[in-house]
Amino acid sequence: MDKLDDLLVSDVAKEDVPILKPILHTGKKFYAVVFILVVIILIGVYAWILQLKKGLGITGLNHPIFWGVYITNFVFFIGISHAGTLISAILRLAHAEWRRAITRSAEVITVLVLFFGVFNIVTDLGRPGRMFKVFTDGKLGSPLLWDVVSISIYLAASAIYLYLPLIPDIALMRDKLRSKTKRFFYGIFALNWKGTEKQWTILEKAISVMAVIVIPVAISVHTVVSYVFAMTIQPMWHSTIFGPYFVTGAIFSGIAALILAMYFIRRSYHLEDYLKPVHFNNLGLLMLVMSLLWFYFTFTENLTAFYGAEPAHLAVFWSKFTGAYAPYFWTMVVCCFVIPLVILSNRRTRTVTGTMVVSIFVIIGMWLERFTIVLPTLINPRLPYERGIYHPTWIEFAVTAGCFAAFILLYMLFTKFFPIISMWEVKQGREKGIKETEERIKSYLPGKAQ
Amino acid sequence: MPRWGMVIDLDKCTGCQACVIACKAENNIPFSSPKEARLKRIISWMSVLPVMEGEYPDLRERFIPRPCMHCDNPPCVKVCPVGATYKNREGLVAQVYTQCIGCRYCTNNCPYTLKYFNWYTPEWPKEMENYLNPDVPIRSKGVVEKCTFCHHRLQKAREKARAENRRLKEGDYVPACVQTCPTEAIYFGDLDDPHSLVAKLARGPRAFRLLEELGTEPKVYYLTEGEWHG
Amino acid sequence: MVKIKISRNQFLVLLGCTLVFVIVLIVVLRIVWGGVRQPIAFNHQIHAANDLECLDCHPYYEEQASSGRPTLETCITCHEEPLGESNAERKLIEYINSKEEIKWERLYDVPEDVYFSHRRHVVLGNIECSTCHGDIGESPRPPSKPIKIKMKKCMKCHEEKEVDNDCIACHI
Amino acid sequence: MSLKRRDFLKIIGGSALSFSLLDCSPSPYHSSIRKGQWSPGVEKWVQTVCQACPGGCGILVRVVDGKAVKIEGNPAHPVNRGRLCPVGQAGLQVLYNPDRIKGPMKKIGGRSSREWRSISWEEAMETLVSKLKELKNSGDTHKLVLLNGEKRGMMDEIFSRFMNVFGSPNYFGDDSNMSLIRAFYLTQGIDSLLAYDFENSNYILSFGSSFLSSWPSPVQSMRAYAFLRQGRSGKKAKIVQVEPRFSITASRADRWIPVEPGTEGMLALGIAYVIVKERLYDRSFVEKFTFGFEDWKDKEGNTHSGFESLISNRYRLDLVSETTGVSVSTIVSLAKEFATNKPAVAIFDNNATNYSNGLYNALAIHSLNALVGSIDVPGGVLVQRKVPLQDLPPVAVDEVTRKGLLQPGIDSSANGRFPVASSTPSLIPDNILEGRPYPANLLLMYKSNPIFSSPNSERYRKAFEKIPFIVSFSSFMNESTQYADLILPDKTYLEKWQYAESSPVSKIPVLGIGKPAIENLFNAKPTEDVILDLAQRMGSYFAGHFPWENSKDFLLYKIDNLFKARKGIVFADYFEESQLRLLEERGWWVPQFTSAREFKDELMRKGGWWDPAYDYGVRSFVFRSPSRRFEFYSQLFKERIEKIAEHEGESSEDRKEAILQNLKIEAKGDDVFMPHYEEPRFKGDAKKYPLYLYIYQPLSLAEDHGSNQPWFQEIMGFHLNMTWDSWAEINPDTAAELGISDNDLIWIESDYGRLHVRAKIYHGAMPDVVSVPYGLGHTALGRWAKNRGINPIELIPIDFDELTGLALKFSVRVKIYKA
Repeated sequence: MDKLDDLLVSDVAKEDVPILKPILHTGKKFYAVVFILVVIILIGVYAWILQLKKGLGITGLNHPIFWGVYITNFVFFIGISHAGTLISAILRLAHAEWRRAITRSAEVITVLVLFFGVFNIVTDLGRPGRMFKVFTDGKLGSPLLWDVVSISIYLAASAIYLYLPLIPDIALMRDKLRSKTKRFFYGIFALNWKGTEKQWTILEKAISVMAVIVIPVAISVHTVVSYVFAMTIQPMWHSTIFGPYFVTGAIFSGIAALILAMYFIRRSYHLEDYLKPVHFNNLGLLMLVMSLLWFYFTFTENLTAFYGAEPAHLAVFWSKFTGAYAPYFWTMVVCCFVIPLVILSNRRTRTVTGTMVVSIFVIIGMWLERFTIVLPTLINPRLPYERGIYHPTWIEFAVTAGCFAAFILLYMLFTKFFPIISMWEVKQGREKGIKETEERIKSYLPGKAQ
Repeated sequence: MPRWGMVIDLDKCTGCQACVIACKAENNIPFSSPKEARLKRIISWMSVLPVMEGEYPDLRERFIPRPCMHCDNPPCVKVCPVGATYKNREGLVAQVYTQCIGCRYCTNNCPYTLKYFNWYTPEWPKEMENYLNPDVPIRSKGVVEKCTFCHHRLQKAREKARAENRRLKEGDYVPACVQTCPTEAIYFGDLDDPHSLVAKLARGPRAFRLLEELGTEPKVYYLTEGEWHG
Repeated sequence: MVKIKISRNQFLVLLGCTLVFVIVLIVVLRIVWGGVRQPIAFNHQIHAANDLECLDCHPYYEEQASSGRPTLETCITCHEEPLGESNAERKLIEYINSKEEIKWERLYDVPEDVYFSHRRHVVLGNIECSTCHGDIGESPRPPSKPIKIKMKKCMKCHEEKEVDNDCIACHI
Repeated sequence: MSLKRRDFLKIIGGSALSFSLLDCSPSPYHSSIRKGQWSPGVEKWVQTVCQACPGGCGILVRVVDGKAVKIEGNPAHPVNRGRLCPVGQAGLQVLYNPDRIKGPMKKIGGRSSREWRSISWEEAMETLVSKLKELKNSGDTHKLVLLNGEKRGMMDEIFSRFMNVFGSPNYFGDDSNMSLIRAFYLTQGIDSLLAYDFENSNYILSFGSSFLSSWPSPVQSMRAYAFLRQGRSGKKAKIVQVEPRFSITASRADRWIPVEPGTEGMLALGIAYVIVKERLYDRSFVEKFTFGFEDWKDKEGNTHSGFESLISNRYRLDLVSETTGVSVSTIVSLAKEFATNKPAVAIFDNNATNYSNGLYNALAIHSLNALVGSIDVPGGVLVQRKVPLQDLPPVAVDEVTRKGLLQPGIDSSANGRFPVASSTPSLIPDNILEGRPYPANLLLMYKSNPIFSSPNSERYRKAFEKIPFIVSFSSFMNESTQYADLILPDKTYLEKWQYAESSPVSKIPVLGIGKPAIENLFNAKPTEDVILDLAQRMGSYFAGHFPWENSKDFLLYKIDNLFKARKGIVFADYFEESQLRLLEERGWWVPQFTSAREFKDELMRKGGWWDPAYDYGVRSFVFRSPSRRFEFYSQLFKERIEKIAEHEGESSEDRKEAILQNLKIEAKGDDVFMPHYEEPRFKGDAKKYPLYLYIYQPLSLAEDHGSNQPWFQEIMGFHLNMTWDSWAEINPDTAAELGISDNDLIWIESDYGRLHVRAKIYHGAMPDVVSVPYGLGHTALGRWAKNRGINPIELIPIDFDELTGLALKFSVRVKIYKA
């Protein structure tokens, strides 16, 4: 703590110290983890360079399985991105007071993970060097271009949405840190934030506006991602419910990612006081709802295919239920439905650890869900004379692992530069929230409105 | 404006695959290796699909030569984000290799799975580079390719006809597969010309198209006697 | 007044750097602008002045995609006995005596993905050779670089002449 | 701390930068294809003939800037009419095969060494000349042996003349069609393959013949097939395929009749039985043009039983059905269809004759044609007239040569062991090993690869060890060439002057003229030119017999008297041709040209000559047997046996009996000389080895070096999705019984070896037959062929057709089990 005192100016609020601590002090464990992550990233980078040099032939992709792990990753990462901005925006607009400690950690996920979604598309391209043709010669008829548009908007919007609430905290650090260089850099990002009344009004208005904008954008993003599949004429891709199905899955996996992030932040930075069991409980309940909704969509989707019994659809259906992709499919059902249902529906298991465990399974399950959407259709082309099978090579695994590692690393680095819990919001909650909530609750109750 | 189309008589096809080799020779299609072949990465713009029905000893087999269908309503064109694949005014579904970014969306949306991807840089032993057709480019790694109906032969045929001061007549332009087919099972011509042989055959009672129900309007017709069993 | 003081070592280092830079620059320039060197310094001007048509040495441009380059046989028609005193001709006579074909370098290269037919442009399009090849017929020595032709130029000309601008008309 | 942090950032930032620099190669195309080679070049089309198979199709080679870039059919050529099969299309991969032998080579070290050094042509020729002179000087000319795996066209003429002039009887070719040819010889006295007039047939009953794949002229037979299916107006022909495997031909036929291997002849006899019993045969034909149908009396007054009584007595349908596995009703329906859908033709190839009873199978099947009168009629069996090429000047032999030629051949068998054989090349290795009748001193090989293609190739390996000097004229380093001391690489057919006659299975004689499409590829020479050059170097005696400067000169000599033949037409455009054709078919011949010179020029320019008219009813041409008829009872056969009996001293009946017993013929008396059924013999105990091994050739591998062409490796097994590897076709029930599933690796084992191969479950396999393609499994022949797949010949012992001396391919039983 002595050290901390050296780094901070004296008049910092006591309750802010634990939040600022990770920025000021870095332990050995952190470096160990970073080292491991960097090694994984470097392996991934090596694999990627190899792939760029030699061509996509060194992956397990083939004819007719033209899409595999990379596209799965793309859909998955874009799905994860729904964790943050969407959840945070909904909670903000709903004036859910418990949101205050978790919005930041959620929003960061969105911004960071979007890059990896895009990166996986680039990796999947046969000629990544020409990807800018999408901007110069883009054909708006292609759903892939809709993706480009909506993801770009989403990325911009969520970056702004992350940045706006950061401003007061950056300004706080500009003021409270002793290091001059840091003060200088934070000063740049603080945009001359003085905390005046006018600034506060503008900020809060901007945040509210952004929250409203971000929600449809977020939903459109994953709807459009689903269109990449749904707009084709391929069996079991060409489905009308893919939009909501993908959005549901996205939010579902997003919550899981958020819970995991919160769990590790809470543990490693000792923020038990900020990220409380009630947060996990609430998110757990939300996840349970999404799990049920997800199951409902999965059920509907497959039942229609089965009942309709078109041969092309059935081929895909059976390869999921009993065929080559059955292990993946059933693991997915267990991970995304059985385990969440069992653990989350019980108040006693819906603990911090409980939700964390469920989240891990959901993450795995949701990745598998994307996988079992992409592949069974591809291995069963309509003309029944060509059959393929897909075994990813180490290249795809290495690149995937690299993406995950890089995401985690970037997330960790973020926590080292910016407070992962929105300090002013928590403070605001403490100062205004209670009163406001009281007022609000009062307004629900019978009696005269104030 | 002609609308180029192909008619393949399955009753005449003997599955010899001369069309397959002719196509590979004409269009500089690289050959595979055993390893690549196991991954089904053989590029074969024209391939002969065997369709066998029944059980021993009551068997029926048909061979279906399958080039690009050059659909009038091509699903691959719709999804291309950069316009690398498009349908030209004569109904040829073209692939511009220098424009292709290799996203393979078109390959996935082709219900006939007949678009091919270059997984590696195509290579030939030095001696074999001699036989490459200088009219047709070598596709680079990472781009999608497919049967073009040998449209470079159209360019040349049209040029020849114009130089000879006459109109393009039937048979001036045929793809390499049509040219070589020993049994003359493959016909090629203008589907919009009601007097052309292909138009007549395509209207005939033996004609059908692959996956017609998808509404892709393929311009490759097949002829067979009796009922078609896909 | 600030005096700039440079030590001997610093000077040498600077000099070295400049030298390296200049060498690199030259190398880069050679790679970028370095052109074609023909085995014989062919003089288009003299040949044109002696009433030779393009077709006499490039015999195929009215029939084929390629225009063709002169074979030894073509040269022999006039040069069986020396006609002048030039070095280039002496070289040619050497070739004729040894019956070794002259390996003319190709000056104009069409990109690999483009199909370009001389016949189409010359016979059907009635385009003068000079439209693309400039005044090569006037040049006293073989140019080392072709006239740059970009796709834009092709497209523009096609537009002006109202010919097909379909991608696959050229991108086979 | 912060520094460290920055380092991480640096690493990440740095690597990000380096990614962006990748994938930015300026040219989108392959760098190894040099810049500047891609722009259009000067194009020409060279007219020549395809020599990838005996079909002799006319081709046009597209040559751009001196490089052959495409092969297309020549529309003026009557065999293929502008069309071409995959083998013809793939000629480019023969021409530019990187594994071609690029110059003459001499072996370093002993016979088993695999090292050569490059030598000049001069040195190579001198070496060969000295070896030949050595033989000549020592009077051992007969010790020169020449194996030619492609006995046709100019090369055959030059070789056989050379051997004649040199004085060696040991010039041998490929014998795979032996049984067919011998059957035609025994019945019609014709010593070649017969032609079939498919286009006019109404019914084709094929016994295992692969007329839609590896037929001698595949393009022509495929075209005939298409014509029968959709081209011909009026009645559609019916095609029935009798074969132990659902082959390409079977799949395109109207009906497939699986038959137990080796019983094809029995089925034919069963069909004959119905035809005879129901009196459906062509009575007038049988009466006028056949011999030995009814019982007959010879000159001595002995009564002999005829074919009719043989059939009616011995081939009751229940017996036939039991043997062949074909139901009685099927046999009856086949017979009725065959006899009532005239013209009907029964065809077969060596798939039906590669058994110990092969010759009798052939006789039985061919006799069906005689029964329904399908010989020398439209839609039946015909005999091709040869192209009237100029004969070579007579050979005036010297003493050494005469002596050499009088020596017995090195293929000779003791005491006429194989009575119906014309030559028995399969005996050569054993004879060489035992020095019988004399040791071989110098072996020349041209397009011959016995180590790969012969059963029990170990015999060849050992025999090769014994020959002091071996010369190979191969373009490729195949298994046999590996044994050569001297390699004189041949040019491919796309680089030669040549002529190609249409295969004898085609009814029309066609002569295609070929010229080199490209020159100067590798330091190889056409073997034709090498032999002509050799003759010049061998002294005036040889040079006098070979007055031709080069192969082009030779070609011009051969076609010199075509003009005088006063028939046929030079290839012409469609209208001119159809006019001339019509006239000639009506018996008018109009000279197209006024002078021989003009004719020759036009012939060279148009690329060939052909004779569209077929003269029916020239009996002496079609029936050259002693009776000048089709002989159900083969007098030639009988003569042969009697000759052997005489040779052995006495000609008593007992002696004959003993001979027949030696030949393992079960039939007695007159039956021996008539089509009948002998039970095929198979090596290997039926209990231990329950399956038959059926070996077949996919079209693309029909020539020995097909597997060295990557295009073929990609297409050969397309019906089972197999590429780049061998496979074994197994019936689903058999596989289930043995616990084998699709794509499992299995062993195929016979008493003589076992091979590791991928199993393919195939409904087109009979339950007791396992089928394996032939053509893969090389141990040499370049990068794509070497060590890829299996060579099923390795499972086969050496076993002869006791009558023809043919080394049998379907003589072994096997078992399979999971590896």
